[in-house]
Amino acid sequence: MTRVAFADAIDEVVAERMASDPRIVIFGEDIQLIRRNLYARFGARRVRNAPISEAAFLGAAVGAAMAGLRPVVEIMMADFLTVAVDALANHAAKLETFSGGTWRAPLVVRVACGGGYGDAGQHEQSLWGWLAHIPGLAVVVPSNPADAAGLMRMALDHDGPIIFMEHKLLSEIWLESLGRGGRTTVAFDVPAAGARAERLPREWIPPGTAAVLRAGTDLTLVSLGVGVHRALEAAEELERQGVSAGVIDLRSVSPLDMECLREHVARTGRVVVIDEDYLGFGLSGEIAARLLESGIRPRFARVATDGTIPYARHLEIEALPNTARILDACHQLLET
Amino acid sequence: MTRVAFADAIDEVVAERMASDPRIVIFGEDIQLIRRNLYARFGARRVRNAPISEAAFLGAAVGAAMAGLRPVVEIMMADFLTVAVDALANHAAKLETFSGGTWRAPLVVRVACGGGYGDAGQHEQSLWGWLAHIPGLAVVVPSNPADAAGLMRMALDHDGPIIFMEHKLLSEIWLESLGRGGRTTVAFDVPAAGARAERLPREWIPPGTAAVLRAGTDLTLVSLGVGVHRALEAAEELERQGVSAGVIDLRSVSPLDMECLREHVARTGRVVVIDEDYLGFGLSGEIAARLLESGIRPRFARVATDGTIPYARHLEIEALPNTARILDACHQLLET
Amino acid sequence: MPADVWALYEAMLRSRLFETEVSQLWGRGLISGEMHLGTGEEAICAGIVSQLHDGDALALDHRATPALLMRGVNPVALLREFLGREDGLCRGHGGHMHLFAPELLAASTGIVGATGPMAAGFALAAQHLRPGCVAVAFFGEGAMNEGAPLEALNLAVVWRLPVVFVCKDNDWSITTHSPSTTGGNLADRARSFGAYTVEIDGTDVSAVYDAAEACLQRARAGAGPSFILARCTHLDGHYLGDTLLAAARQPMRVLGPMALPLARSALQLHGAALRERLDALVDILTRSRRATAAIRQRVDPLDRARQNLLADPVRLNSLESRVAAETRAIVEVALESASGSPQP
Amino acid sequence: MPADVWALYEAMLRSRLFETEVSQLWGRGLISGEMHLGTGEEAICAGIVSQLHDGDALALDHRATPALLMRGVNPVALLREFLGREDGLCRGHGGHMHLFAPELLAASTGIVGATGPMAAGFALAAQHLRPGCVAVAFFGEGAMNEGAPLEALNLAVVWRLPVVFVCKDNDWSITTHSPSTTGGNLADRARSFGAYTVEIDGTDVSAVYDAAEACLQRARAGAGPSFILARCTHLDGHYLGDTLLAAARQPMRVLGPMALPLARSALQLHGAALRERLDALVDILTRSRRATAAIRQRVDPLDRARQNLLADPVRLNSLESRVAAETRAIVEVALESASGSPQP
Ligand SMILES: Cc1ncc(C[n+]2csc(CCOP(=O)(O)OP(=O)(O)O)c2C)c(N)n1
Ligand SMILES: Cc1ncc(C[n+]2csc(CCOP(=O)(O)OP(=O)(O)O)c2C)c(N)n1
Ligand SMILES: [Mg+2]
Ligand SMILES: [Mg+2]
Repeated sequence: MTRVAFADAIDEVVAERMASDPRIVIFGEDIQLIRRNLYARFGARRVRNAPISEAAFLGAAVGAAMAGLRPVVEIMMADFLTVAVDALANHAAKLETFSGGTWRAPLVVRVACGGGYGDAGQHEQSLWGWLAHIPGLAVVVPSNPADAAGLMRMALDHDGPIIFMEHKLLSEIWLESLGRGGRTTVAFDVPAAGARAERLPREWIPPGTAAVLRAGTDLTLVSLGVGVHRALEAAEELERQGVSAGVIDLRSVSPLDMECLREHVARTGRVVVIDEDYLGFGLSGEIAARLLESGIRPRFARVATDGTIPYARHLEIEALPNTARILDACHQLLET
Repeated sequence: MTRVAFADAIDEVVAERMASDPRIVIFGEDIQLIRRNLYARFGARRVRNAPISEAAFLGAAVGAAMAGLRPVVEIMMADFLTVAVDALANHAAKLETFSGGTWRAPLVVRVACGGGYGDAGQHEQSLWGWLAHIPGLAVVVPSNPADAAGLMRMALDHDGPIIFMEHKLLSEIWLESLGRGGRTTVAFDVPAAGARAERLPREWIPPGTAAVLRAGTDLTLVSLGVGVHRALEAAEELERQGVSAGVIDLRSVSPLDMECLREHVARTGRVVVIDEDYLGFGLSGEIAARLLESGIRPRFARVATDGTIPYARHLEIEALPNTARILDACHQLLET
Repeated sequence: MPADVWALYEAMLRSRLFETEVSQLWGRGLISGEMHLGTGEEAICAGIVSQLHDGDALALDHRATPALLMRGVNPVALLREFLGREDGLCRGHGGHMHLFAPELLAASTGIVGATGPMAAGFALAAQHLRPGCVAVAFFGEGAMNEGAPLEALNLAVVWRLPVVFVCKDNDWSITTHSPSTTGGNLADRARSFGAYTVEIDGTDVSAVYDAAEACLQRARAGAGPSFILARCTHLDGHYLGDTLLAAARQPMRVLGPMALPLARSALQLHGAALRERLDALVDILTRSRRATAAIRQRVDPLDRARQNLLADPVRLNSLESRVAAETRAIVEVALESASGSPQP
Repeated sequence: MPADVWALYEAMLRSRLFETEVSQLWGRGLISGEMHLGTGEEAICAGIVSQLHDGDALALDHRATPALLMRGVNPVALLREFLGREDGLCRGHGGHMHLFAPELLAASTGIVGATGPMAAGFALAAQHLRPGCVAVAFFGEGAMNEGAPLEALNLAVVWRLPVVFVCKDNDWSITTHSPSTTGGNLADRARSFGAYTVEIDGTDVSAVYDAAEACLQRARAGAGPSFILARCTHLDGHYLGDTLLAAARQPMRVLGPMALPLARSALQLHGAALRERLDALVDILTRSRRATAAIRQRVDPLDRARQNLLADPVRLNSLESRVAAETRAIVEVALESASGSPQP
């Protein structure tokens, strides 16, 4: 049996749902070639090429969702959301409250995110914490094809706006076009278990449910997306060093599965958040605050992207959370 | 002696600096009437009316700053930054890193923010945590005219992009035009000490320095902007109840004065963050994380805006941090 | 179908009287925040909205009241929304800039320019789910300098969306004379994107009706988007309490307190050349006059529509008293306290 | 001043040979990420950039290399930047989409459309600090559907900014044929904002030079912004490794692996009507041919410029060998390891 690639896993779920639900329409720049398999099956009306006008077509996606469609709108990269975020932050996110609960915009925003292939900081941002700051937006970040399928299933049933983020190191079509470009002379640290899967589950993943990938008694590593694989690597190394580290894959940034986090962190008393989004005023802080709020006062460290992501590969590797940095953080935490 | 109003305090600093520094240019929508005193002195070339094109003129401000000007660009309200944030997030903020440290954009973005006058959630957002998430942006939020002057002095010397946020309850010109509109039939909870000051200091406020407004031994209230005044009210009430609560006015969101916070929280062991920006993935979380990182593991609570700000005054008052909510949080914290 | 001038006038009058009440309630402090009325825009709204069908959608800006009333939103619920009541249209959560009537596919926004993309989205949904239905976007001439409506025009053209973009051009955006911030002219601008474009006098409800009829027909027939540039005047200025208006009406009261700081600032040592300072002062002092000149010389769309009805004074009189009475009743009912509805 | 065709050709050749080397290095894996070349745009860049003075500014898009070289950026530093070295133009932090030469007031960005506002800002600074100086924005025709350049056009007109907007129209944006996503035509669009607008063949360096001369002169004289629509072809496609190009060159290798999933998907039970599926399939299979047809029928701006120089083969030959040698030397030096410079 062939193994299923990350983006194909998502496309399959989308196709399956498009087949039964005529309300699902897809659009985005270059989408007819990027999602060519969907295009070949569903045609130009339901897989629409958009002009380079993110503000217009993301805004239109919100309007379309309000008027009965279920758009899956693609913004090529999270970085480009900056030119269109009004549609999400001031419109999609606020509709339910402003309308007194009478109107919602069921909208999936599919976005490539993340770095690790040398494209620099205007093309490698993650921004999930930035998006989750806005009340009313759901944000999910799968770390493997099975979860990607399960989360897309959930997203297509979600009754409000949800951002579905696809890490470029996991999504072959993006990595190929942006990083490799047909070359055999470049290498990327692609987590094999993240990029391909043996088979896909038929279930959805309920909103805000993390996955416990590894139990651990000494400390808890919390991450999402590619960071999960770096965390797993670190945990294996720690095991060799006699330290038992658990690994939690958040999968969903908003809502956050605090129950899961509390349970594990309460046990280990030590937590390291590994976040490819920016360090400050984001996900890692939120986890700290919620733990403290629930009376858990752990030893805490975080490994995140601190500053603009630089271009050169050796600088980029240092800027993004990597296994060495995670191990450092763990060791420091274990000493205290 | 007449008391100086919040916005006038800022305008005076701007005027003083414009007089000696021809590089300072101001622009924004309706600016010639909003800052009419500056317009009457500096004319239409240096106080420019902008079209309703935030993306263009904020982007132009970044370019102008790169090419030698020191623009003070006004975006009417923080809420409207969503249509123009690319200029800040992908350009101004990243210039220094991307250019290898050789180029900077010294740019002040002056923005009205905050609620409490019944204009609802597309006009009353604070978003300082959202902005501070982006590395490379400085964000300041004065709580009174003296600090407003001191922070504007600093901002005009700052060598990168800095967002200067002006709370509408403190800034008479905004409150009058958006909330009162000439009416005597409406009332707002305007903190007197925030709206007017006896006199203005001539000093600047160094970047990232908080002000300790009240010492306290039982717990520490941390806030900024109008929240500071709510915190002070709460602290006074707590004092009557026999609880000694300190109040710290952050003044700057990015950089954050962690030294000050650490010192105080280490002593009290209890901290309540009062934040008019959204609860999740923002300032309050960041404070939690940084305290934990430095080994302080306090009892922690936060009073912030949770959800889209609703229109009706009674709902709005509940949504924004108010003194009753702060007291509740403090009491709960004191019980643990 | 020829315009039913009686029905149009009634719709306009209903809106005018309703907004007059809103103005009173706002003045009494029962409505909070800003209040942007659509007084002066009624002909534009009536000429277009009266031709909408079930399944058509409306994207409205910060002056949404007239269009919503004409579309059939419950006026009591609307007014209660302004009053911030639990039994308001949006349970008090939206207020006058964020009004939502899902069953009518009508939504408003306070973000200038955002109605362009929103209507494009409504139109996309119509294309898929309700063939023959259309979407209409309303916005001001100032909004046409935002990227969003410009991008939306293009999107609508290339996707051939059934949408009518309606630009209500009152020449002013808050205190700015829009021609001073607008390059070229807006009809050319819309046309350059390939949208079918008409320019009309927005105070003439029949002219609006006819233009809209053509545009709506095109849209319903699948011929794509159009753009209506309709000129009008905002009789109550930008919003209630508008300083420019107040300054023109009571110059001493409004300009008086401004004078001293202005003069003091204008006379400071370092600054622009004298000429520039004088220009600025003159501009500040006269801008309110310029802004209100239009209002003084206004053509009130209601007066204009009424002219055509004077031939039947009995019918006119009865219509007017009926609408007035109904409006009073609406206000009375709206102000009644409802159980479980906290009073403002 | 008439164009110095020799100097222009030299600048174009220098850029072409440099980018040819870049292409090699990228292929060898020494340059990471995407790589958008400006091959095919050289006449547009040379015709304009050659007329810039000290104090003029440049806002460049994702194809910044030719313009920067022509403006006088150190080519060794530039190449080292691509190599990600500490001694690169931006100390390895920017890479090819984020190139900054502050002393030349030249900056590039990877955000499509962002050069419009940036150049407007540069021009504003020129107005205040360097009268007579100008700013130039480069962007593609696809970018003209973004709000940013449209808003910037308007801003530049109403502020009468000394800026020249240069739209390099290659008819394609990545895999999209731009006319399919663009309403109206772009010259009309720019004109409608009130910008002085010229349309030219961007492969003819003399035509570009003349058009730019007029536009730059207007800007320097305070007559405001202009817009140049210059048609061209990207000889290396959208970026290195462009699938459309590869598919046209090696259809079996590229389309082969796509065929099975495509066919499988197109044959699934539920979906569009057969006709629509066929249209989509044909579109997918032929789009690369359509995209590359332009390249095959290309007018290479270098060939074209060279035609005019053939009359003096000795001078031409010596120029070409000199530039080739200098380029080789640049690459050699750039590849030398520098102390403290980690090798990629
Ligand atoms: C994105 C954004 N920028 C600015 C504002 C503030 N604002 C509200 S109304 C207005 C003027 C709009 O002028 P116009 O489009 O002509 O509409 P009018 O008010 O004249 O009907 C402005 C600038 C806003 N609400 N949203
Ligand atoms: C805001 C934004 N949206 C999308 C992209 C992705 N993107 C990069 S280049 C490009 C095509 C640009 O086409 P065009 O403007 O014609 O320039 P060309 O590449 O043809 O020179 C796109 C869509 C981007 N970088 N920025
Ligand atoms: Mg207007
Ligand atoms: Mg192009």
